[in-house]
Amino acid sequence: PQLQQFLQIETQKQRFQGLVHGLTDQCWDICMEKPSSRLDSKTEHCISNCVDRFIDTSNFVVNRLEKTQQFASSSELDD
Amino acid sequence: PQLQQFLQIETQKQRFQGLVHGLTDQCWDICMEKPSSRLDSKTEHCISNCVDRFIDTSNFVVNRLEKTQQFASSSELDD
Amino acid sequence: PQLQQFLQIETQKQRFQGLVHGLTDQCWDICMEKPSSRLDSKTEHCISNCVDRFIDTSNFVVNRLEKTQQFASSSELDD
Amino acid sequence: QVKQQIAIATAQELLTKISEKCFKKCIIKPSSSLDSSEQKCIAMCMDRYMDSWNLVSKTYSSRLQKESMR
Amino acid sequence: QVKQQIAIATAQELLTKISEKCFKKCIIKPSSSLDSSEQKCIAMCMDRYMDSWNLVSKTYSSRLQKESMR
Amino acid sequence: QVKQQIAIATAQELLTKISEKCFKKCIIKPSSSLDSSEQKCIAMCMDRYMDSWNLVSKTYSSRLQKESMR
Repeated sequence: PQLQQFLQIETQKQRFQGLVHGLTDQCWDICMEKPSSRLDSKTEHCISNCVDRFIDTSNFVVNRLEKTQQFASSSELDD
Repeated sequence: PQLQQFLQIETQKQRFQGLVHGLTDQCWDICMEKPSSRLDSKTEHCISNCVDRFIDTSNFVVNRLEKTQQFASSSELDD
Repeated sequence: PQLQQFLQIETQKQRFQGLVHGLTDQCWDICMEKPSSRLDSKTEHCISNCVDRFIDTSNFVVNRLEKTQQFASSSELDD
Repeated sequence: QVKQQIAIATAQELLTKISEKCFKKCIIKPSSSLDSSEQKCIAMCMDRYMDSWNLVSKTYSSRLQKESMR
Repeated sequence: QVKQQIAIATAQELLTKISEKCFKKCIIKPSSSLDSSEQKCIAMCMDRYMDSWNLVSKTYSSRLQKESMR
Repeated sequence: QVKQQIAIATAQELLTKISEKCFKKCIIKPSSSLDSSEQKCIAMCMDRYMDSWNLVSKTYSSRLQKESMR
């Protein structure tokens, strides 16, 4: 059970880092203009807002899917 | 053999859905301007044409490769 | 050991071709305007420069990371 | 079980795509909260993305059928 | 067999890339059929993509050789 | 070992992303060598990309913590 737990935690870490890579990629394109000698506060705000709004968007989408149950009907397609 | 057949069908389904995801992604970028309260007929036509023309393009490319056999010469590079 | 060596070489080839696919994708977008009846010398130069500068960029990034050891500090985040 | 795994994989892929595409369409400049016009945009964007997915799926499968009959 | 699998994987990847890139370059507004000017564009695009693939492959391998000699 | 493999995977992914993003930002027209202004741009770009990665990681994990407390 220790090994299992260890692997589970490592898998979560890996998933976390995958999401960090994806979010950095996306928010970099939205927020970074010309790279300068330090991360200015405008870019810094933009990046942290970008991360938070992206999570808001994902949560909003998941909640709305659950509510309208369009989800169920759209996955019925598989049959 | 039943299990094998079952797995084969499921693999095909998965491949099909992978292509549907890819085509939706691509045709969305080409056809969707501002999302509105319903899928208007202009966008609808654009999307179904986009799918059909993409398949035409793939078929055209495959047929032409087979005809000119440039394929053979280009894959000789691997050696 | 022969099988192992064979597999190793094939894995390297696969990695090489993966990189060729990625570089062609990227340099095509940078260098190719309207496809014409042959690869003109301007596009040809652009593509080979693009490949060489991309490798320069990767090498520069790796060397600088090793020098400044920011690498070590950034990978400490995993813990 | 394989069936279910594929259904889950499809749903997850769809969710990820919707979040990505609708974030791009609806949030031009990320601000300190998701305002109501952005939420409205995401809701419509999401419905249209699912419409598009269904349309692509329908168009593609009818094309496959036509080609297999030749 | 491994060799063949890699050759097939390379060919498939190349086909997918060519379809994607040439669809983007040649079909600006998808209409009800692939007209002759679009077909001509795809044919040229496809040849140029293969030229580019070969050139990238050549440039990259000569660079690798140069670096291994240092 | 698993830990190390993930650390290596993260580092490699970061390296690949930095090369891609900074090549795009700093090399507008690839010429016959990497000139000093391009090198300076890559150096800054690389530092800012790592700053951004760290900021995203921090923002995301504090958000996850907030949500798990609800």
